[in-house]
Amino acid sequence: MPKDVTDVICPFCGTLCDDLVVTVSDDNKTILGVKNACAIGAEKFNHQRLPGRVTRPRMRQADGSFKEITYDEAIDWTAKMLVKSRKTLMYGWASTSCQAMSIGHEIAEKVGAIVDNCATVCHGSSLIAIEDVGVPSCTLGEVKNRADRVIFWGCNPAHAHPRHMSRYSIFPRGFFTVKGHKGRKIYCVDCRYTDTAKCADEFIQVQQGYDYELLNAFRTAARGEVLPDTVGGVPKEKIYEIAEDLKQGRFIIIFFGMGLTHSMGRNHNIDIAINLTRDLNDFTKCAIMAMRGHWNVTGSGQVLGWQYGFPFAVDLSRRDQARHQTGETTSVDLLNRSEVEACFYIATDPGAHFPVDAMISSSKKPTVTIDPHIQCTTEISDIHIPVAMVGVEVGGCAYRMDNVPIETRKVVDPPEGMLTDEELLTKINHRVDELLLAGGA
Amino acid sequence: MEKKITLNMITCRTIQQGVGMEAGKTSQKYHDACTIIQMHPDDFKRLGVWKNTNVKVTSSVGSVILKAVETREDLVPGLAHIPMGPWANRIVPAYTYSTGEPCFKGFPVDVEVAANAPILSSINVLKDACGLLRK
Amino acid sequence: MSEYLIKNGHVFDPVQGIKGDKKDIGVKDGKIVDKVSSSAKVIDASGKTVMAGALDIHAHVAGPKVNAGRWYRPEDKHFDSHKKPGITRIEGGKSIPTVFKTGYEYARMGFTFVMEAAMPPLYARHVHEEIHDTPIIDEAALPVFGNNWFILEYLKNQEIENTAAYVAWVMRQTKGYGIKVVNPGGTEAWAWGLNCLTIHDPVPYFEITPAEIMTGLMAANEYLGLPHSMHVHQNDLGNPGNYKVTLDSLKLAEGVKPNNKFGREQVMHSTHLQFHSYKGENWGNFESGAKEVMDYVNKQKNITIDTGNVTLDETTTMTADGPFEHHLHGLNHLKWINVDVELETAAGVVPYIYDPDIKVCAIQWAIGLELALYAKDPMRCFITTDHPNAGPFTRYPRVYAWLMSKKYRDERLNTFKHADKVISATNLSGMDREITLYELAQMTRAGPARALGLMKDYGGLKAGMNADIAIYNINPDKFPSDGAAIEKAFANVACLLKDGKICVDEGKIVDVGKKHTFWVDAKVKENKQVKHDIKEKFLRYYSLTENNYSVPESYAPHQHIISVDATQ
Amino acid sequence: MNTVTLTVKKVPELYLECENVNPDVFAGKTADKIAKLPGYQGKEISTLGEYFTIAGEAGATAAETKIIINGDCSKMKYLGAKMTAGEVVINSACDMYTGSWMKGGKLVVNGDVHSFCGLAMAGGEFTINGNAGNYLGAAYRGDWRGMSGGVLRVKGNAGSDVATFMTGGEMIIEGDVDIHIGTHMEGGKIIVKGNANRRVGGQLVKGEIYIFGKINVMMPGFKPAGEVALEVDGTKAKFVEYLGDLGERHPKKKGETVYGKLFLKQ
Repeated sequence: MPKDVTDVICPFCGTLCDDLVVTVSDDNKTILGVKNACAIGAEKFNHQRLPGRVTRPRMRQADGSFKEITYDEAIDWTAKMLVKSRKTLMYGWASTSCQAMSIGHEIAEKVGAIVDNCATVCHGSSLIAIEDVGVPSCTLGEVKNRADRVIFWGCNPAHAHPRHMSRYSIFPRGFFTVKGHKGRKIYCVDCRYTDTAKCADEFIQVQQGYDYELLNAFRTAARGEVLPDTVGGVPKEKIYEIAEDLKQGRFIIIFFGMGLTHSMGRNHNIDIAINLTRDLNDFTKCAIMAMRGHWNVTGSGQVLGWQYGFPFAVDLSRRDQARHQTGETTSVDLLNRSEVEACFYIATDPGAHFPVDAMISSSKKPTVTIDPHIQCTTEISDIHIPVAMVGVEVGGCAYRMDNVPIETRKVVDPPEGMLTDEELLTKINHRVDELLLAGGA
Repeated sequence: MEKKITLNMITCRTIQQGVGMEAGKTSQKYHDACTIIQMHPDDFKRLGVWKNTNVKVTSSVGSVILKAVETREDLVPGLAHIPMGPWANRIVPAYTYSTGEPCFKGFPVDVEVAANAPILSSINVLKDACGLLRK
Repeated sequence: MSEYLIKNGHVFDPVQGIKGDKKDIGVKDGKIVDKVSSSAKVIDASGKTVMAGALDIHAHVAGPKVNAGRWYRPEDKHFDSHKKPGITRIEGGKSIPTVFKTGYEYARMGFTFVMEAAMPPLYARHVHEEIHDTPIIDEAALPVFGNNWFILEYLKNQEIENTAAYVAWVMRQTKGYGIKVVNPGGTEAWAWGLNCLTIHDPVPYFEITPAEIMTGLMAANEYLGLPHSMHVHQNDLGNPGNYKVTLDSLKLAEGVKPNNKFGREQVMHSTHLQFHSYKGENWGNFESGAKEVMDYVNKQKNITIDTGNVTLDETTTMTADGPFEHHLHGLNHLKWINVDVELETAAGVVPYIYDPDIKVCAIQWAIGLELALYAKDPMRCFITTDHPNAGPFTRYPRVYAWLMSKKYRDERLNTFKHADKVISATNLSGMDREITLYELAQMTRAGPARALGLMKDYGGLKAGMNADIAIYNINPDKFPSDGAAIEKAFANVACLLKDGKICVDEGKIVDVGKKHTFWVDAKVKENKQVKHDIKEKFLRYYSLTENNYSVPESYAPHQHIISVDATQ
Repeated sequence: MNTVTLTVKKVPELYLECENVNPDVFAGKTADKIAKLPGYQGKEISTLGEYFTIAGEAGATAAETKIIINGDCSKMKYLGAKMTAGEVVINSACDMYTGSWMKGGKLVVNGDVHSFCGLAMAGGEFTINGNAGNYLGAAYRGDWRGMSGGVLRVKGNAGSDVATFMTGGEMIIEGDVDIHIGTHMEGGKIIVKGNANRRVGGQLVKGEIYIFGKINVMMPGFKPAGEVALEVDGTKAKFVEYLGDLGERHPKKKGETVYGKLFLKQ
């Protein structure tokens, strides 16, 4: 008899929808159906049962082809690489559990590595801004229950967080928001008229790369000071009008995304958006939130935070101290400058998401990639170690974009004999211990 | 004379790219979702091509062959978009302004017609750049 | 398990009334015993001070706001993140240390139990993840209730039984220890950018007052018979003139009787009282209200307090008092974090520099010391820094030294830039009292253990109690006259035994022991109304499902559950 | 003053962390002792002697010590960082953190420097006779206390995020600067003799910025307040004065609001 697993947490984006229902076969091996998930989330579960999934580690050979090796061989190779390298990049972590990260950090501290997560090419800018000016924020339920002004700035949840608008930000009826969408005014600021913009009451088209100037103009308008005629293509009358309307709101929330973090000025775009949020709190209530993308990237920041005090790009390469400098200990900079001797990728795919020059640099170093599936990075790595899918084949803690942790659920068994991230990292850790005790590789 | 236009490039997630990614990096869904460059109709005119023609997109970093399509999410003339992925990253400048974030959005590219040039697969576009593609 | 005999130490144990007598302490199987076998290892404590492991009744050491404070302050640890000798991990952070440093540093100072003072229920899993990763020390966490919608709705109608049933449910879901109240009503008001500054200010929409919230939660606490009392951070924190609000709040305890099986005698614990004992109308004529407040505390026996001593450092303030942090940010313009938590609470974080050259900071410093020095019953007054709010917990040794040496604190007082103004705004210069080692053991061991309902196992050295023992390099017969020497001795135990294992040896971590997470399982009669309300609120207002709210067992693998039964 | 001369004999494969190369650490040490000071490449701890030939002897104190470095230092970090006195002359390009957290003395780099140089500089003289990277004289991440004193002069261009959170001191860039200069500045003086790209003085609270060349895009939070004739770093000229950032908070002094000032040369 197929059975339903309820309250399943979606393992795709930072929205961490936790109301999925997954139907699994009687033997716990096959996913038969997924309810309540968005198209992307559903696809993630579907991928579990695709034929041709790799279930054992593979090593790349001189001719570029891969041969199957045992987990023990892969673990030994990985441990030796880590012990030998003077400085290793251990990047990824966004699709694994906090429990697994913890073991990874223990390894990093022993072998002298830099631990960096996907924030580095995503909301790293936001984290820099928060380091500089803080962040007044809230949980997503607050938005649902209270927000009457919602601003999407440089983010496109219709594509990147498909259920965000229906669960939290536009449509739901909450305690003080009984009218749902009708009681909210939705603004969208973007350089494109996105599908999210189409859901907004008002779309403000900003010239690409002029967000900082426009946010500065909003702050200036909120203080009643003079403005030039247009800023970033937006007429000053519009800016004054919106600034005034925001002051009239009871609870304002600003959601922002890659449109700010990736554009000119990066962290400063968020920094000034946070400052606008701060200013609006002199008139009413206002919060701001990063639309964290990659599933548990927030969790990686949290675990690094409580263990080392930095949210990403944590340099443990000296082994006796933890340091952090965005621009130096961040993955792309380390690769651009060829500052590391080996690469260890887990639960992410830099090959698909890093600029090519960084990957050219990476491809010249010994590399191990740990990921459930074949992806771009695995194909240019020396070793690919497949593992169980976290949030599908094994549980573990993940943090939502508003930093709320949720223990995710296992819905099916992983393929026979396949290790989980936690099991694999524990074994690598032990092998590293043995090698260090024996005096190196 | 070959026509060439300069555009301001941004790379972003799309839902098709997300679905394709979860279907697998070697899947057709992923390939179809990411091997496109979305341009404004005016820019098609400037370039003098029909939609769904292959073009060569070149930045300070390198070039990539993609299919030019009309935008679904409206762009202004002069602004172009490629869904994130190894094809987009073939031309994204790695410079980070010391912030860790490369230039994923807002860099100049040249677009020229390359109707008959083939589009590489996800893995090959990366391998090619890394000198690992066996020809 | 090994046996130890701690020989010839000067023992200070308020539980047995031992005041520095030379006594041997036996340890077997993690407990203190009267007799050990001849194979027991001898620890020579001659010329040293022996006390039970210390307990911190109020510190912010784990959870979302602590961690936000950690990672948004890289500058707090850029040059201060090193590995020390021993079996340790890298230790980072000055004002908000990492979990590793937190565990090690508490142990190095002789602490074995720390209460995380504010756990937002929605974030309980995070709090427990951090507690799990904090080595050596036992910990528990207090869920916050003072602005929770269920509580506000039940107490509006004086439904104590429903309140208690809901509290019991939350404590089970979150593995919580007791009832914490932070700025009752004011934090809910803050969700609209407002505040409740007196105990009679109505909470927007909910039409209830802070006084009613506190009174109701005290009643629910005693209805359940919890080991700890209601633990309150009162309204109007940090503002000149607030001592009146403080007295109003404290008076709510009058006539309330403790009901529990743990030997707890108080019904209200009023925390970080330093921040609530301010006289004057503004920062210009700001002065100490410590005397007024302590005069009341001294005569009202069912109240305990902790001090919240300002340590004059650069630190990071953090509290569930959201509106206060906004206010503070408005004063110093330093980076501000705020998190409003749906249906439950809020939190704010702002760095702060307690600059000895600033008059207000120096007065705050004096007020904290005055509170402890005015305390007539050291079993009801506990020393804290409200870590990290008034200063990092790593400064406890310095606070002890100021309290134990008039010379040391006068040196500090008289060298302030505005010494004259500080002296005239406070009473400290006229206070001669020096806290004794025995009183210190009351204020840091036996007292907090009793107030937390842990006196069976913690806070003393009687046979049968936990073998949590701190040995300090202090000879009471030659008590250091130099404040710096007192500080040094309390900062580095000669030896710390935790559950009968040597964890710290001459300041060096040699064992991380086996830490326990404490929580309270309160049994109540089945309550359909509350069950229904919970279901309803999760369906309609929470952003996650009821089934994903609880803290899984695996988050607290070494849990110690205290059961209470309120079904009778 | 005693002089110690370091000559690079081996270029590091990765990057060498040279926090021990400054007059404060060298003070009172012979060449032999200096050679034994540690240098770091990731987890590998080696010695300065492995990378440099060391000649001469340091003075008794930092103030009496001069260090001259020859050879390729472009893969060396932290040169002259945290120095409080004395003199350092580097005849090469250097990597990150050169002269960062400098409190006093004189540091001259005859070449380019990478990012994060002169971070939170509090005193002394730091001259870069080449180009500088990003975050020159800025605050360390998260800190609201950037450059607070001393004089930092760059003969060439500088990158982005120059002088973020500056609170005091003087910075002169004789060439051009990239985006974000003087962001969150709350005191001190910046002089740019070339052009500035965009976002000059964003979130400026207090302090003065002088631009001799052009600004690509002016921040909307600045408003003109007339023309003034000034002498700036030896140049007499007319400047248009702007007040800003009007979107930012500003302190009050004697009831008057104190604005940040931007001067644009005519």
